[in-house]
Amino acid sequence: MAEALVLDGVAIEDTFAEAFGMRATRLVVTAASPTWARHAAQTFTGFATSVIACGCEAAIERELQPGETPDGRPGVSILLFALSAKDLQKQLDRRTGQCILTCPTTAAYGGIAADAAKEWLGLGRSLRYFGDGWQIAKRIAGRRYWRVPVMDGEFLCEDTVATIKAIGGGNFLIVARDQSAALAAAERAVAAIEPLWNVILPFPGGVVRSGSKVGSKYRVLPASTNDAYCPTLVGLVPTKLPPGAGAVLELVIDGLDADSIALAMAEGIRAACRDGTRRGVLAITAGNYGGKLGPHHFHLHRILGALP
Amino acid sequence: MSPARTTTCPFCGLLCDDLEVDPADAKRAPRNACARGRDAYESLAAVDGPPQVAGRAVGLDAALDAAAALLRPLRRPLIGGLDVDIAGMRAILALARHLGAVVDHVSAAKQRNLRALQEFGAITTTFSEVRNRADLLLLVGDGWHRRFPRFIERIVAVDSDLFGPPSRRRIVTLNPIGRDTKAALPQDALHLALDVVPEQLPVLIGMLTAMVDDRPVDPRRSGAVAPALLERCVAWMREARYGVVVWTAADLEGSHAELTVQAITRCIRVLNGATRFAAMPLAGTDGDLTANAVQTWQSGVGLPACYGDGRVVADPERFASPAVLARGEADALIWVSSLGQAAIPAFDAGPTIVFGRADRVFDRSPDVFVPVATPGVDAAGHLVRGDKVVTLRLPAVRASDRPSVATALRGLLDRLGPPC
Amino acid sequence: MTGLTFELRSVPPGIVDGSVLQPAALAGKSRAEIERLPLAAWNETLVVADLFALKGRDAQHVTIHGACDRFERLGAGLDGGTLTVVGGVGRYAGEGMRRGTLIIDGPAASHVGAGMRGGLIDVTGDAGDFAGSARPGAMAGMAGGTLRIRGDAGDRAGDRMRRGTLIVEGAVGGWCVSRMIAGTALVLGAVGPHPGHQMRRGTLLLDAPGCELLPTFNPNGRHDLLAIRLLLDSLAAHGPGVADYGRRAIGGLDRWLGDLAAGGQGEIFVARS
Amino acid sequence: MLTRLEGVRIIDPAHRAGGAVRDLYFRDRTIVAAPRDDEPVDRTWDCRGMIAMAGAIDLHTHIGGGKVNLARALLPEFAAAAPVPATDRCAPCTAGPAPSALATGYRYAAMGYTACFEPAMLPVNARQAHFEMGDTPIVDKGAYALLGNDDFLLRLLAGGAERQEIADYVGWTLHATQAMAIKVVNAGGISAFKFNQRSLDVDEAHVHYGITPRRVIAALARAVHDLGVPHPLHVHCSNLGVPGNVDSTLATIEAAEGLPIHLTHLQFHSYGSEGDRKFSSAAARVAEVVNASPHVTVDVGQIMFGQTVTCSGDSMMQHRNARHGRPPKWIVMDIECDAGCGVVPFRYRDRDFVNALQWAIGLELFLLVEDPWRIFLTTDHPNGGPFWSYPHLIKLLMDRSFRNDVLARIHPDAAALSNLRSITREYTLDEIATMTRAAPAQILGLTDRGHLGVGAAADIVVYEPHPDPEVMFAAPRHVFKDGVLVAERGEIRAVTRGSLHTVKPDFDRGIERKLEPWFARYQTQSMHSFVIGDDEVCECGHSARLIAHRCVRHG
Repeated sequence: MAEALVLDGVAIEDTFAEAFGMRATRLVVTAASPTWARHAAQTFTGFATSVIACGCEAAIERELQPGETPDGRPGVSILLFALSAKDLQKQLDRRTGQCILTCPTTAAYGGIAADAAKEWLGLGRSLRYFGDGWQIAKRIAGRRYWRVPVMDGEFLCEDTVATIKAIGGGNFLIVARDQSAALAAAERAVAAIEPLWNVILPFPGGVVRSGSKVGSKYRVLPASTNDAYCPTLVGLVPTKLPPGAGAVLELVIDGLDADSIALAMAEGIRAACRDGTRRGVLAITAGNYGGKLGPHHFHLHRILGALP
Repeated sequence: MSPARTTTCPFCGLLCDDLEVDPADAKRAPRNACARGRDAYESLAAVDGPPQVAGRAVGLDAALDAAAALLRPLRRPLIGGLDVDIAGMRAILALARHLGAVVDHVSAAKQRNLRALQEFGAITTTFSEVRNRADLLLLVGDGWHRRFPRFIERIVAVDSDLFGPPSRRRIVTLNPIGRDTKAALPQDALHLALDVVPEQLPVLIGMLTAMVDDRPVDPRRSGAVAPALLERCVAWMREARYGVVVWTAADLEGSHAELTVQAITRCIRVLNGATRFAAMPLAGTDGDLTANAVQTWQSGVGLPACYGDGRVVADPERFASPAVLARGEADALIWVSSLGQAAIPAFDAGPTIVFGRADRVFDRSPDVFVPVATPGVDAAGHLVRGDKVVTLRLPAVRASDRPSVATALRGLLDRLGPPC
Repeated sequence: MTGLTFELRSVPPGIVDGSVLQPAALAGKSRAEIERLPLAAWNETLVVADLFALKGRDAQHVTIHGACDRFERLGAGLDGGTLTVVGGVGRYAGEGMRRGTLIIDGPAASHVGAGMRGGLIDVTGDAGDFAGSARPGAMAGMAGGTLRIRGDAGDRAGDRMRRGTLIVEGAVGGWCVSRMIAGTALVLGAVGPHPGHQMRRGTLLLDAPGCELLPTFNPNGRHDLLAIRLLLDSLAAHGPGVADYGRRAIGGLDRWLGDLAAGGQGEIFVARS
Repeated sequence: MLTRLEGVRIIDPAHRAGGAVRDLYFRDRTIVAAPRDDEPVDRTWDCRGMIAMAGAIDLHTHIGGGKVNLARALLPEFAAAAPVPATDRCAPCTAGPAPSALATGYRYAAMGYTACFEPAMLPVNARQAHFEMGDTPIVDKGAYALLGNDDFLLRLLAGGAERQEIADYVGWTLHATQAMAIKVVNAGGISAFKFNQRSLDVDEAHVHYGITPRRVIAALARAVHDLGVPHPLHVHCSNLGVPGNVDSTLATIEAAEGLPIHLTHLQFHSYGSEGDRKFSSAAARVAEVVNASPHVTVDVGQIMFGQTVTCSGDSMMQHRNARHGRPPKWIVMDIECDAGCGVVPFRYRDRDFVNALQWAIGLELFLLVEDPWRIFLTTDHPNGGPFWSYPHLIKLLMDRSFRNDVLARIHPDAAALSNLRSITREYTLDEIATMTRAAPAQILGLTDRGHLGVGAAADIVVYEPHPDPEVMFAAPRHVFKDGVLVAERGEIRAVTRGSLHTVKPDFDRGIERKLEPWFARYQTQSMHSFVIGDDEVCECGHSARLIAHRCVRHG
């Protein structure tokens, strides 16, 4: 039996978040103003909460200052995750083509260092055909770009972007007295994770309420509601909720590497637990499937123990 | 040797083979020769000088002995001229291999056609195709008339009915301003004159190319040529069933004229997308095509080339004779020239040995001069015609003691002994 | 360890192929071996010791003092390290080089950087014709790397250029970037006639307001294109002239498209004064 | 001088001497019977353990003439990269994709080839071809004159000329050009291209003359047969390189109406149009017809991976295929109301689907055509690859596991579409000797070549057996040309001049009454200028020997 861990009065369960391998890339989108970069990025990352139905998971990683982008303009960095390089390529083509190429003043660059590259995906390589033969390839400072004539001038994007091996499905669950307490804690966690590099929270506002279990009584569904954590099913099913728990919310974290996910989970959990007793946070736990789903296990005690 | 009744003129790339030798007087210029040919035949008939060593008359053996003695210790001879027949060129290359010499033909102009061929390609045609098939001719410059006096008479002003009743040829002249060539054209041809400042020729070719390729250029920006004339020319080019562009490389302006040749070829490529068009880069005079052809088939590379150190290396800049001489690199100049009269470059760094046309005159006597037979006059020979495809045998028109280039150089080679 | 230095003792009687005098060919060789290395000439093969005195050891840093235009192909095929030539060089310096740095402290004859694929050539003096072009007969010129000429360049700079960057800080002669296939050329001085003749693709940046362009180039208006900004930013390290051009390009350059006689997908930018 | 090759294993399919070990004798330039015991032998070569074959014969190799020289001129960058330095016997030269005449002679001889035939000599370019062949050392030469796109013949046919008159014209052409045989290239198509017709199938009418390629082929095959020219009409079919051209090829066989016909570089004419890429192998279909048609002989025109250059008289197809060429520079010529030519460099790549399948199709033909007396080893040099790749090609034919190793490296889709892997045939040494010696000599009418019988020319190659046939065939131990030791282990020992082979069929000189005004009216040289005499052709070849072969007239 492991030692009990309590943070600001909140019990941290001795369990682990179970995550799985993914392929990821980072895209840097710039535009004439932060607003237009954001428009492009938000559209690009829309409907990208879960690979199950969206084909990928994507979100804005950070907004970038002019000094941080390849072309010195304001921008946004986006992380895009999928289960394979092929899936990633498909989503990249569609989303860049529909959401960045279309958006005024934008340009798109790869954001993964070449030396970290596992594999290269086409970016401009397929988009260039929009130029109908008038597209121009250009090598600048060792990188190859495509210049596609569009109605506001030229759409500039890199020929290829690097992909790396990454991890999806880092998570933790906030068990709280009631819905408002759970939401407030989740918001604190999101705010703590937002400035971090290498991770994204793909769900709306960074939070998911529809935690799931594997399987369903309906044969067509692969997953269904996580009944053990549903407060409205207490008494009908075997519950995992402690007494007094009225709501649970989950944060799902995709990251480029295990350390970044661990750091994000730790920062998020600490923020959720801050002043937890008073704010009605009861416990922190994490979702796993007994180690069957993925090779990456983030043990809550170990993560938090590693960080004073 | 009994003189032939008809003969072939060696003095320009047309190699007209309809010349008739007067059986009573072989020293008279043959009938049908143009003015240029006549002058050469008569000039050659008027002289009969022996070989010379340092300006003094000697026998052939003595001259060859002297040449061999001069050459034996030297390492870097330049063999220039090269306006000779095939057998002569074969002998020159044997000598070059023996001496480790640089070889270069006197005419540098044909490099322009060759460079364009090597860097872009070519779509070309030959004399009989032009004669029977061409319904449109674009004549660039005036070299076709000045350098090839019977070009119009023998190839253009012929009403061929080979492919049905002859139609009136359309002819566009792209003349240097101020040089009217209309008088040289066939009387019944439909003529369009695009006069152009020579430096602007590549610009004009580019404009025509863009127009036949349907690119949105503005013909008013092409300078001196009126837009309506340009548009007419483009219409003619598109309507042609078989168009031919004729030029002489030596007359193209500027030091990068191979770009103009490439521009013309590009235009012809575009036109062949829809109709048939071809180039006729007139050449062949002074054995330029002959020398390069023999060098190319024997060695696999063109002229100018260096046979030093048991290798053959071609380099149009490094081994161009003016460059070699300007650097003072050569230690002997061997000038071999049985067809033309181009000036022999001044050379002071070593002996000058000339195997030249018998009627050559010198300001300063070379160390050795061996008058050689001119192929097609004093001896039989073979030359490549100006359209590159046809090689003709040129019979001798009269008996002569002059050795052919091949004979003379073989004599020299025999005297040189094994290579050092 | 001091760099390996060749000091010219006697001028060769004619053109010599100097391509052996570079790091890869010299590495690991004793001084005696280097002195016996052959230098191909017209009808004889000289050896290094016939012409040069040697000093130093480190073959990664080779310096040739007193070279002249009789030495051709210096640094040809250079694949790393540094070769510095003090004095002029003959034709084809740096031909086909892939990596490393070739510094020519003096003038270069024609065809410097012909067919180069990578690395940097820095010519402090003037260059002859066909800088960054190809050998006669070969199809593609310079295909990568950077060729910087601080003086003037002759005719046909960048002829058939396929990739890479050519910077001429002085003037260029006629037919600049003729038949260019792709790549970037920047000329800070005056430009001779017919720039861009038969250019198929690629970018030529000029600082010659009012220069005359071929009628087969069509005006395209004034543009401030992101790609050009990125390009000029990436070149700014090549000296104040280039950096200044980059600053002046902000707000737009006049753009011309052509050569329409050759497909017309090349671009010439001209900075306003 | 009497020479003995002692104890050599004789591979001589013409005499069914498959492997007997004995002494082989030749006196001066001729193979002789074993001498009487008292007759002194001047020189004995110890050849025990070695193999003797007749000198090899390449019956289709572009070694001389305008288009080859254009190809040389076109590619200086490759020639510069392939220097052949001088030796104490050989002059310096180069061997790029279109090698120099000198390198051609040296390399053929060093490889044990003693006769090479230029298959596409344009009549108006014949002098140049003879000069180039004359500068090709050591090996014997001969050339096939190109007809079938010349306006004189097309006009004769369109005017319904008599069979006799056509034969006279063909006979006159053979004499006037000093040729060995007649070849037709894309019958009528080269001419049609000059009229802006872009393709011409076997039964399609020429836009001006209204006649079909079938007519041209039938008339020429008949004329060649009537004149008794030993080599049958040498045919380069219509639609070279076009997917689906197998139908044209089979129609061409039919067009010969049962008369002998030789189909050249058949690989380029055995394409189907099936599959996703609309390009497939039709080798099996072609081979089946060839196997069933004893009047047909073929050579393959195998492609070899690497850079080469194609030189062809077929200007129509070369213009059409030029866009696939690498490097992207090419030449097309219309020539003298006589013929045409096209020169397009190609870089065949094993990872390219089309090239890989072309490679497989060539090998399929080699392995599916059953009779080695009717199929010849060629790469259509240099069009499919250089002739010096023959040893490699022989290994592909003789060694199935090697073949399958290469097959595993080519474009996988092409490998999957070919049935090459399932073909188990391996050529025997005897079959290789047949297809490279005995059979080409027979089909060319060279009675004293291609075999080692008494009376044959002493063109003899002695090989050291080696488990790797590529090694064995690349550099034979001794090569004797007309009795002179010209090469040993790949090194040239003596530079001799080979002979020129021609045919001199009988014909009615009356045809000149039509030809003379034709030249005067339409050509830019006179008939007199056109004709190459016997003395002159020897002069082209530096006084080389002229061997004129007899023709027994049929018609």
